[in-house]
Parts: sequence; C-alpha cells; structure tokens
Amino acid sequence: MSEIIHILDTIRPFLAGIVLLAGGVIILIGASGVLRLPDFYTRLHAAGVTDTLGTLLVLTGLILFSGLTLLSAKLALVGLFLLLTSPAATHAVANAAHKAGLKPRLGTYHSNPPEDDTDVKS
Amino acid sequence: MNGEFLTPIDAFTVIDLVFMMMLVTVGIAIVRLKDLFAIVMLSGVYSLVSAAWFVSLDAVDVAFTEAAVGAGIATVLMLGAMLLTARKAAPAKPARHWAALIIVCATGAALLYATVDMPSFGDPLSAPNAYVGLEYLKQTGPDTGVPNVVSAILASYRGYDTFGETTVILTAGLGVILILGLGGPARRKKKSVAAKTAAGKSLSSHHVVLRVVSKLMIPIIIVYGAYVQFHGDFGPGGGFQAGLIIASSIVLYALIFGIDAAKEAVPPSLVRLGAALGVLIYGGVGVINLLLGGNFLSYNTLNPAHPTHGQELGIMFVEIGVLVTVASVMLIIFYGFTSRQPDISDKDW
Amino acid sequence: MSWTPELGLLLLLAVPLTGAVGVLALSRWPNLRESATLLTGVALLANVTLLVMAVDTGARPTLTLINMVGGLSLNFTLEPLGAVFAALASALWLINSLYSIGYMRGNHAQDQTRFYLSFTIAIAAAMGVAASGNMFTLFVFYEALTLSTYPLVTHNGDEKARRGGRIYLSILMGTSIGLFLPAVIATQVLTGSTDFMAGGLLAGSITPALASVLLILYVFGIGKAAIMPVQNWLPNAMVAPTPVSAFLHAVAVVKAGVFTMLKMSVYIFGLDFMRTLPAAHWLAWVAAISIVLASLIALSKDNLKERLAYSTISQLSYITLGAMIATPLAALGAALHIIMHAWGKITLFMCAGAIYTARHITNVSGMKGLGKSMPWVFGAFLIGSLSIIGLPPLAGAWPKLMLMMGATDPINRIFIGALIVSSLLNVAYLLPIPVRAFFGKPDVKKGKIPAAPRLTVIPPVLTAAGTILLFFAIGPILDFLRPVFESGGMQ
Amino acid sequence: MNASFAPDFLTWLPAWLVMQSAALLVVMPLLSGPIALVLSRGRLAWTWAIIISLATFAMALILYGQVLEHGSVEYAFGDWAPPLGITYNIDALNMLILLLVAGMGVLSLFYGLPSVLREIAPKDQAAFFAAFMLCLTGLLGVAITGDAFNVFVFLEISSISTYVLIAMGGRQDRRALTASFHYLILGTIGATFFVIGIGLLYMATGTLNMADITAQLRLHGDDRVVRAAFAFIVIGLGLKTAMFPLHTWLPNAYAYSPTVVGAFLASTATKVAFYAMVRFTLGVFLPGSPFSDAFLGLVLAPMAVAAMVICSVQALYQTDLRKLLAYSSVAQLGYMLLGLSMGTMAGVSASLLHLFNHALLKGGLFMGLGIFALSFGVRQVQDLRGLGKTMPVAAAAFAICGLSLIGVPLTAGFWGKYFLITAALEKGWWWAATAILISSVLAIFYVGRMLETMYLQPAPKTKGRSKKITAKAPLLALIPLVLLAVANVWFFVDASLPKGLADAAANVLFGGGAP
Repeated sequence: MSEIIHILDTIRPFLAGIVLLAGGVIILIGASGVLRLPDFYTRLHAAGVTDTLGTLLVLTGLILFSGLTLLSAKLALVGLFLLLTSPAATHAVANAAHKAGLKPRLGTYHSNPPEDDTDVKS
Repeated sequence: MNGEFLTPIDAFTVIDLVFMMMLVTVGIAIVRLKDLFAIVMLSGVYSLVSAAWFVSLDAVDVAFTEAAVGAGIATVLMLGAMLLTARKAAPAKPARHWAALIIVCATGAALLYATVDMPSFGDPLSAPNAYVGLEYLKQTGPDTGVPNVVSAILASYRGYDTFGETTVILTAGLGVILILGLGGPARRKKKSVAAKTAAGKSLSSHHVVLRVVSKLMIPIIIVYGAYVQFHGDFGPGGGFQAGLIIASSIVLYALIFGIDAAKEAVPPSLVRLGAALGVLIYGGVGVINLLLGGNFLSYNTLNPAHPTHGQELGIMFVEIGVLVTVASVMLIIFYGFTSRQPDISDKDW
Repeated sequence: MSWTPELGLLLLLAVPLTGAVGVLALSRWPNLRESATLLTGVALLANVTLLVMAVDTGARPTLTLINMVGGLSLNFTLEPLGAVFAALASALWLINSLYSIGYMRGNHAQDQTRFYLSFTIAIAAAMGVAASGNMFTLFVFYEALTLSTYPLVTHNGDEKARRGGRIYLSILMGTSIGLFLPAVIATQVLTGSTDFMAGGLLAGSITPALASVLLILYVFGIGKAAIMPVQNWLPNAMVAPTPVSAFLHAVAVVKAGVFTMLKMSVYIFGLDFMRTLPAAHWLAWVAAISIVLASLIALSKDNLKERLAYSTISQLSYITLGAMIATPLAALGAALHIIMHAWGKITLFMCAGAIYTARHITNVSGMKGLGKSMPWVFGAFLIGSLSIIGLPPLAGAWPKLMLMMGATDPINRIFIGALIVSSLLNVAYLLPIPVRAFFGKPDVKKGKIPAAPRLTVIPPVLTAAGTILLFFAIGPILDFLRPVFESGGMQ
Repeated sequence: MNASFAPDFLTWLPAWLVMQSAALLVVMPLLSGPIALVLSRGRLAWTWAIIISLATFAMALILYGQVLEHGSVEYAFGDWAPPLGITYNIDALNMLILLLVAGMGVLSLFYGLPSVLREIAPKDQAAFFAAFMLCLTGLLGVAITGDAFNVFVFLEISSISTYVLIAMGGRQDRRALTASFHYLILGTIGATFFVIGIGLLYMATGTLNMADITAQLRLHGDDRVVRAAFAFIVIGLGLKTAMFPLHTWLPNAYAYSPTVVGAFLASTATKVAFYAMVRFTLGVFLPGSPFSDAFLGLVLAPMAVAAMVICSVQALYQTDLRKLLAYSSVAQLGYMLLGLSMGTMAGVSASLLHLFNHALLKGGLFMGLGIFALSFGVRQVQDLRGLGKTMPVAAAAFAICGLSLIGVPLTAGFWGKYFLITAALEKGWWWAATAILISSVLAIFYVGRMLETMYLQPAPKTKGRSKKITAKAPLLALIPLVLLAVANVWFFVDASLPKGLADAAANVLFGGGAP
C-alpha cells in the first residue's frame, strides 16, 4: 500500500498539471464559444461550459496539487458551492431571456447572417 | 532617491501588466458605452479584475475588500440606482470641456512628475518598507499576538483611524436616511387567504430554482461571513468584508423574495439602530479602556495579566463593531434605493 | 472724593455717556429728557473749565483707559490744543442743545430721543478726540464720531436724507479706513508708537520722501477736514435738520477734523520737520486753491445752508493751510481760527434755522425785507458774518491776521494773496443777506409775520455776543496756546 | 480668561479627566452622533446635543489650560509610541481652532432649535442633530490631530456630514440639493487630491505622524515626490478652504442650506481647512524649502489679493443676503491666505487672529439673518426694510457684527485688519496693504447697504408688518446672537486671548519648527 501511496505522491504534481491544463483548455473553448456563436442562447451554453466543467477541473487540479491538507478541504467546499450556484445563475439568465421573449435563432447557419433582426420577437 | 534596486521582470510582473491593461480597456469601455446596464456589469468586472490584480500584488486584504465591495454590493446598488433612472444614458453633447481637459492633464502631469523620483516598485530600501513598515512587522508579534499584520495595524495600531472610517460609513448611512429615507416598515398587504395563496403560488411557480437555491445558499453565506469576521486575525478578512457579505445575503433574500419579505425579516428601524450600534460598540471598547486606566483604544488594559490576549479581545470586539455598522449601512442604502419605486414587478424578470 | 485732573479726563467721557443713558431712560417724558441733556452740558462745561485751568497751570494730566494688544493703548493726555478744542466743543454744545430743543419743538420733529441720544454720544466722541494722547486713540474716537453722527445726518429718514447719509458715510469712512488707518499703522510700524510727542514723533526718524507720502495719506485721510477732493460729504450733509448742521459745522465734526490736522502737524511731524517736507508745500497749495474755489462756489449757491456749507469748506482750508505752512505764527493762527470760526459759523447756522422755523424760507433770494420783522436774528447774522469776514472789532480778525503774518517768508507769500481774495469773496456772499434783509422791501404782503420761537433766537444772539467778547479776550487765549507752538507744548 | 486662571483651575479637576481630555474632546461628540440618531424626537435629540457640546467646550477649556501651562499636550491612542500609533500633539495653533469650533458649536446649537423645528421635517430632526454632531466631530478631529492620515479621515467625516446638512435645506428650497451635489463633487475632488498628497508624502517619508514627517523630510531632502505631494495637498485643501479660484461651491452651499447649518459652517468649516493648510505648508513641510517659499509668494499671494478684491465686488452685486455674506466670506478668507502667504511670524499670527475674529462676526451675521428669516422670511436685501425698528435688539447685534466685518474700531474685526496691514508693511508688501484697504472700503458699501435698508427705510406694510409690532425674536435664537455681538466688542477691548494664542502658534510654526 505504501508504495502505491508513494507512487501516487510522485506522480501527483504531474497529474495535477494535466488536469489543470485540461481545465485551461475547456475555459479557452468556452471563451471562444462566447465570442463566435451567433445568438444569445448558444453563447449562454458556451458560458455554461466554462462555469461548470472548467472551474471544477481547475479546482480538482489544485486539490491534487495541495494534497490532503486543510487548503484542499476549503477548495472542495468552494467547488461544492460553485456546483450549486453557477447552474442556478445560468438558469436565471436563460429564464429572464425567455421571459423577455427572446426566441432562439433556428435554421441553418449562415457565416454572415442577414441583418433582419429576427432575434427579438415583436 | 531611486536606489539601485530595479524591479525584476518575471512572471508576476507580466501578470500585473496584463491585469493593468485589462483594467484600462474595461475603463475605456465604461466611458464609451451608453447602455447603463452594460456599464453596471462592466464596473463589476472592473472590481473583480482589480481584486485579482491586488492578489498578485500580495495585498490580499485589499483584494478581499475590493471583491466584496466592487463585485458584490456595488453592482447591486448601482442596479437599484439604474432602475430608478433610465436604461440608456442621454448622449453627452459634443461640447468641448476645455477647462476639465486642462485640469485632468495638469493632474496627470503632476503625477508623472512625481514618478521620476519614486523608489522603484518593491524596493526594500524605500522609506515605507524600511521604516515604519518594518517596525510593524517586527512589533506585531510580541505586541498583539495577532498573526495577520494587516488586521493588527487596522484595528490596534491605527485603531483610531478605523474608528473614524466606521464613523464615515455611519455618516454616509445617515445621509441616505435623511435624504432618501428608508421607505417605512414592510407594507402588509391585507389580502384574503385565497389571494395570498394565489400570489404565493404564482410567485413560487416560476422562481422555483432561484428560491430553492437561495434558500439553501443564504445560511451558508451568513456562516461564511461569520467565518471571515472571526478569521480576520489569522488570514485576510475582518469586520468590513464580513459586514458586506452578510448584507449581500440579505440583499439576495430581498431580490428573490421581494423587498417586503426582507423588510419583515430585517426591519428598517433595526437597521437604523444597527448602524448606530456598531459605532457605539467600537467606541464602547475604547471608553472601557479609558475607564480601565489606559488611553483610548489601548486594548491591553482589557486583560492586564496577558496584554496580548487583551489586544486580541479588543481587536475582535472592534471588528464586530465594524461588521454591524457596515452591514447596517449597506442595507440602509439598499432600502433607500428600493423604497423609491414600486416593487420589482414580475414583468421585469 | 476731590476732583483731580485724571478724574476730570475720565469724566470727559463718563458725563456724556451717563447723559446718553439718562436721555434713553427718560425718553417718555420729553421735558425730563431735555433737562437731562442740558444737565449733561452744564456738568461737562464745568468739568472742562476745571481741566482748562489745570492745563493753564502747566499740568499735563494723562490717563490710560485700556492697554491693548500690540503695544497699543487708549490713553488721554490733555495738552493746551486739546483743552481749547474741548472747551470750545462743550460750550457750543450746551448752546446748541438749547437751540435744538427750541428748533425740534418748533418743527415738531419725530424720533427726538434717537436725536438726543446720538447727539450726546457724538459729544462724548468729540471729547475723546480732544483728549486723546496718541494717534490710535484719536482714530478710534474719530470713527466713533462718524458713526454717532450718521443717525443725526439721516434724521429725516426720507430718500434725500438717505442719499446724503450714504455719501456722508462712504466718503468719511472710506477716507478714514482707506487712508487715515494705514497712515496710523505706518506711524506705528515706523516708530513703534503713535504717541503725540513735543517737536514731532517722526522728526528725523524717517526720510523726507517717506514722510511726504505719510503726510499726503494723513491730509487726505482726515476726511472731516473737508479739503478739496474729499469735501463732497459736507454739502450733502445739509439734508440734516439745522441744529445738526450747526453741530456738524461749528461744534464737533469738522472741528475734530481740522483739530486732528493741527495735532498731526504739530505732534506727529513737528513744525520744524514739516517745513522741510516738499509735500507740505504742495498741500498748502491745495488748501489755498480749495479756499478760493469753495468761496466762489458759495457765491453761486442760492440755498442759504449750502452757501454756509461751502463757506465752511473754505474756512476749514484756512486751518489746513496754517498747518501746512507750519510756521509757529501760522499754526497759532490756525488754532485761533478753529475757535473764532466756530463761534461765527454757529451764529449764522442758528439764524438760518430760526428763519426756517419762522418762515420756512431757505433760499437767500426769499429773505428780502425780513429784517424788520426779525431784527434780533438778522442782527446776530450781521455780527456773525462780520466776524467770519474778519473785521477788527470781531473775533474773526485775529486768526486771519496771524495767518497772514505767519506766511511772510518768500515761498509762502502767495498764500497771503489767497487769504485776501477769499476775505473779499466772504464779503460778497455773506454781507448782502443781512443788508438786503434790513433795507430791501419785503415782497410778501403786510400780514402778521410769525416770530421765530424764543429759544431759537436767544442762542444766536449769545454766540454773536461771544464773537465780540472773544475779540477782547485774545490775550489770555494766546498765552494759553503759545507753549504749544513755541516749545512743542508737552513740557 | 488670561493665563493666570489656568493652573489652579486644573488642580481641582480629577487628574483622569485632565489626562484624557484630548481624546474625550473628539470621542464625546462622535459617540453622541449615533446616540442622537437612535433618539426619536427632535427636541430630545437637541437637548442631548446641547449637553454633549457643552461638555466638549469644557474639554476644550481644560485642554486650553494645559496648553497654557506646558506649551503642548501629547496624547497617544492605544498607548502606541508615535511613529507606530496615532498621536495628538496639541499646541497653541490647534488650541485656537478648537476653542473656536467648540464655542461656535455650542452657540449654533443653542441658536438652532427654533429654526430646525421650523425647517426640518419632524421625523428627520433627530437624524439632523446626529449629522450636526458628526460634522462638529469631524471639524474638531481635523483641528486636533497630529497624524496626517487622521486629518483625511476626519475631513471625510466633516465633509460628508456637511453635504448631508446642506441637502437638508432641500425642504425649503430645491436648489439646496444641487448646491450640495456641486459641493460634493468639488469636495470629493479636494479630498482625493489631499489623500494622493498624503500617499506621496508617505512614499517619501514612510511615516504618517506629522512631527515625524518633518523630521524625515529634513533627512530626505527636497525631491519631486515631496514637491508633488506639496502641490496635491495644497490644492486639495485649497478646494476645502474655498481659496479664490476654487470657491465656486461656497455661495450656493451657504445660501440654500438650513439657517443653523449656514451659521455653523460660515464660522468654522473653511476655517478648519485653512488651519490644515497652515499646519501642512508651514508645520509639516519645511518652511525654508525653496518650493514652498516660491508657492507662498508667487501663487498664494496673488490668489489672496484676487479673492479679496474680486469677491468683495461680487458681494456688492448680490441681492440674496446669504450669498452676499458667502462672497464676503471668500473675500475675508483672502485676508487669511494673504497673511499666510507672507510667510513671516507677524503675517501668520495676524491671519490667525483674523480667522478668530471673522468666525465670531460671520457666525453672528448668519444667525442674525436666520432670525430675520424665521420671523419675516427675509431673503433679499430689500426685505430688511425697517427691521431696525421692528426687531431692535437683533438688528443692533447684527449691526455690530456688520461693523466688525468692515473693521471699524471698537469691534474685533479691526484687530485682524490692523495686524495684517502692519505685517504687510513690515514685509514691505505695500500692494498687499492697499488690497486690504480697498477690500475694507468695498466692505463698507455692501455692509452699509444692508444697515441702511435696515435702519432708515420704513417697514413694508404689505406682509402685515407695520412699524408698531416689534416681533419677538425667539429668545433661544437671540441669546447666541447677542453673545456674539458682545464678544465682538469684548475682543476689541481685551484681545489678549486670541492674540496670545495666535502669537504662540506663529512662533511654534516658525520658532519651534516641529510642533
């Protein structure tokens, strides 16, 4: 058992590095999604990605990095807290948009959509 | 007196520069934009980025405060103010304000003029770092026994300044009470039971996610606030940030369940009393020290046997005073804004 | 406790102020109030005569009222010049009070309490000016005099009175704060004190150029001496009732002005130092010009009181001229002129007031033929005019003679010309009035011409008699004043 | 009230009270603010405020006794030694301002009740008095402290409470809100400049205790950071002192604020900021350094002269009474700045003496206007007609304060002008002396206009105010006014108290170097 723990200890920083890198990549994808996607709801989806998966990956990376200490317990708590609030936040935004009557843009994707402002109904 | 020390160009400096550039861009965006809603959000972003920048400058307490104030309360209050005014700012007339331009340039020039002789960033031999700053680092341990030097300076060495600052916050709250008024106690709508259940149902029907999450989160936020308060002696935190966090939890409750529910939970008269109470707690500690024979705010008289315990006790009480005042004043400002216009109608959501 | 000179100095202020309180307290009973005024006048006159006798024996009583910050103090030092002015003021004030009771009752004036109150305070301020021991005390009471006479000048309360008051106050206060105050402060800064010193405080301690600037500041700063550019307040003060004009011209206000001018040239600069100053000569020229100019303007005025006002402006410049020539004789002449002109001019003003009370005539042209119905008034007017013109049997002759004798050395000879011309002009604008009154035919129909109230006729006759008496009493007055101009008067 | 009474007066007081008087002077009004906020009724809050302000004045007197005895009083908060903790270092300069502010606080509060009951909504009265006490605390705090950052903190307290107090005039006249907002913008800019200056000073010297800053500056020498700090601090305080070009907020702020606020601010607010400027330019920064001398001579003196002449002329053309007095306040501040700009001991002492006298007379004038406004709703110069007869006592006191403003002998205002002209002549600045005289002559016209309309014009019959009814000015408001008028005359006769303090302060600044 002790060797496994020992092995785990040696490869922990690398593991943490990999997880952090993955988290970074996810966030990058989310950010570019927010910029490039055509309408509100798709952008919201991309933002949702960074909120949930990206941050959680970064947090686990940090926990791995700091090992079994008080700090990682706090990080876990932060993770739990984020798990609860960020989806609720995204829901609230989507709900408000829906309430305000914003219809998602259906149909095939055109690189430069005609300027008929179909987003906002009425 | 720029000594031979030159700030090393390493990763941290690069991050700082990035933060600063982000701040500049967000600042320009705020100036250029006309849509007030975007401006409010951008100011929240501005505070968050500056909080991150402070962290990289190793000023963690300031970062915490900036995050709590800028990103937290200030955005909500500006939203409240925005709801009172208009969605779009009137386009500024393209008049040339020469006088303003000249004054701004002069001030900028004066500041640049001062940078020439400034000690370079992080220079250990510069006056602040070498003189009293060093003295504080050495003395805090033996004098007050409080690991977090910032809290020690804030509450004990320069406790009188913080007493003044708390009074400044009280005065601001007083201003809001006098000018805007708190809109009176919760308006009990005398509705029949049926109407109440109907309203209740309609309210709960489309807020269910937010209501559940906020019901779950508010206690956690308050506990977290308490943690920040009592943890102030060891890590970043203290009365000011804790007060803000607790106030933000109540504001969250008001946003979700309506202003009247919040006014029932935390009545304006209590909030008005709280603002006064905080300063009185702070001043009370000082007066007790007077009565015990020391000067104003000399905490070691609280426990003559162990002066450091007296200091810790004093700092804790004083921070509680700050907490109460800050929380109450934030709520005063929130009640002040929201009481100026009808309940946030559902349509807006 | 027996009367001592020092107590006398204190009484100089105390008597009028208690009189003022008395007038205020008795405001509801007019007779009692009037008697309080008269009582004050008598007590003041008695006190001053005692003081004059003490000064005559060579005593120089001094009394420091208050020691203030910055080495300044309000202190009284009575020397012959001050004693003479105090005697003159208190005597004429008593007569003027008598006269104003008659005039006020005759014209049923309102707010008489305020009138008598400020009347008494004004004489207290005049006494302060007379007895002041240093230029700072003099400045303080000089300002008090301006402020206390303001309600008197604007007594009628109508728009004309307000306009006159506005000019009166702005010129007097403007010149005193604008020019007189810096002069006093400069003296204090340059010499460390403003005390009146025999032979002059500044003599020899400052350069002639600086002394000239200071002299110009002083001369134009003392607005009450009504030298040409700053004389406009005097004609505008004619809106006041006649007793006030009499008070203004003869008893206190202008007299305080020229008295300050004389004290300044004798005790601050010193006569010998004055003669060396180029500015003194130019100012002498200014005084001479204002003498002649004022007489010419007086000639053109039909309103009797305005004519008398411009005559006063020219007479005052006699005294300024004497002070500027600064030879002992000329200065002595100037001092005498303060006294003689006062008696003469007060007679004329009281007569003018009597005529106005009886017939409501203010213009000279309307006074033809009144002599028969008002013999006493116009008789007094004739004697007063002769005294001002300077004919020998009357007191006015001495000062003019002294002034001319004082101005004999070559550079001052031109001023004798000025004196002669102005005397001729005096004749031109003063004599026609009584002559036309006695020999002209009255253009008003026969009817019963109401006589002036008795109280407004007796005082002018008294002062006319005074001008005659003073002519003969010149000897003792000269002996009393001589020490001031020979050896600087302080010893 | 001369020096002899001090020693025995202090002996029979409890030693504890004497020792802690420095802290209590600021802490008492500060804690009374929140307590007043909690009280419900206006009258109760007023009595509470009166008790506390009287106690504060007593503390100021105790401190005055100590300063007379030992020259200066040291008080360390939290018993921390100076460079670490915040300390008070009270000398004659502080004492003069403390006595003035505490005294005027008591008088304004006594004067304030009738006008507050009339002008402020019943539910806001308690909070109004709380804001008033906090304003008093702020001013006292700035005047007493020996720590640079502490000056900023209490400056903030006094400024914010002042903005709020001015805005409370909004119930009478909506323009009070815009005036308060205008003052808020300029005041905040001023405070920000001030704190930038303090930051730069801290960067150059590393400490915040004023005495220590001077010591460090002596070692540190003069460089660009110190010069920039000097510039920022002076401009910041200049805004607060309503120095000439930066004074645009003052007329409206004083004109539309509630009467008691106008009276209190006119006599203390700008004075405390002026004290801070004197303390920083001469006390903290080394008086000899070339930069500050050049500043005093080339920048401050012309500004002061401009203030005196231009604002006096502006005061001439005002019809609104309180604006007229506000412009005259800016002109009188020009006098004090001129005294400061001379940089000599006589100049500074003269400006401090003028500060003391001006506070008395300006407070009296504003109180007089308040009483007239209370009884007859007087706002314009024309409304003053006939007040000499209908309200004889208030009009007489108002007239005395007016004459004191001109600087007529027999009133305290005279001394201020007298010593300023003496100092100007001693320094050879004859042009400064002429400016003072021109301004005084202008003062004759605008005060004369008021007094003339008051005494000589008949009372208007229209507002039911015929000559016969002599309206009873509320007694509570009349006593402070009469007291101030008497003080104006008393401090002419015996000017030893303010003159003594002013001279002691001047030689502390010049002689003793570090306070």
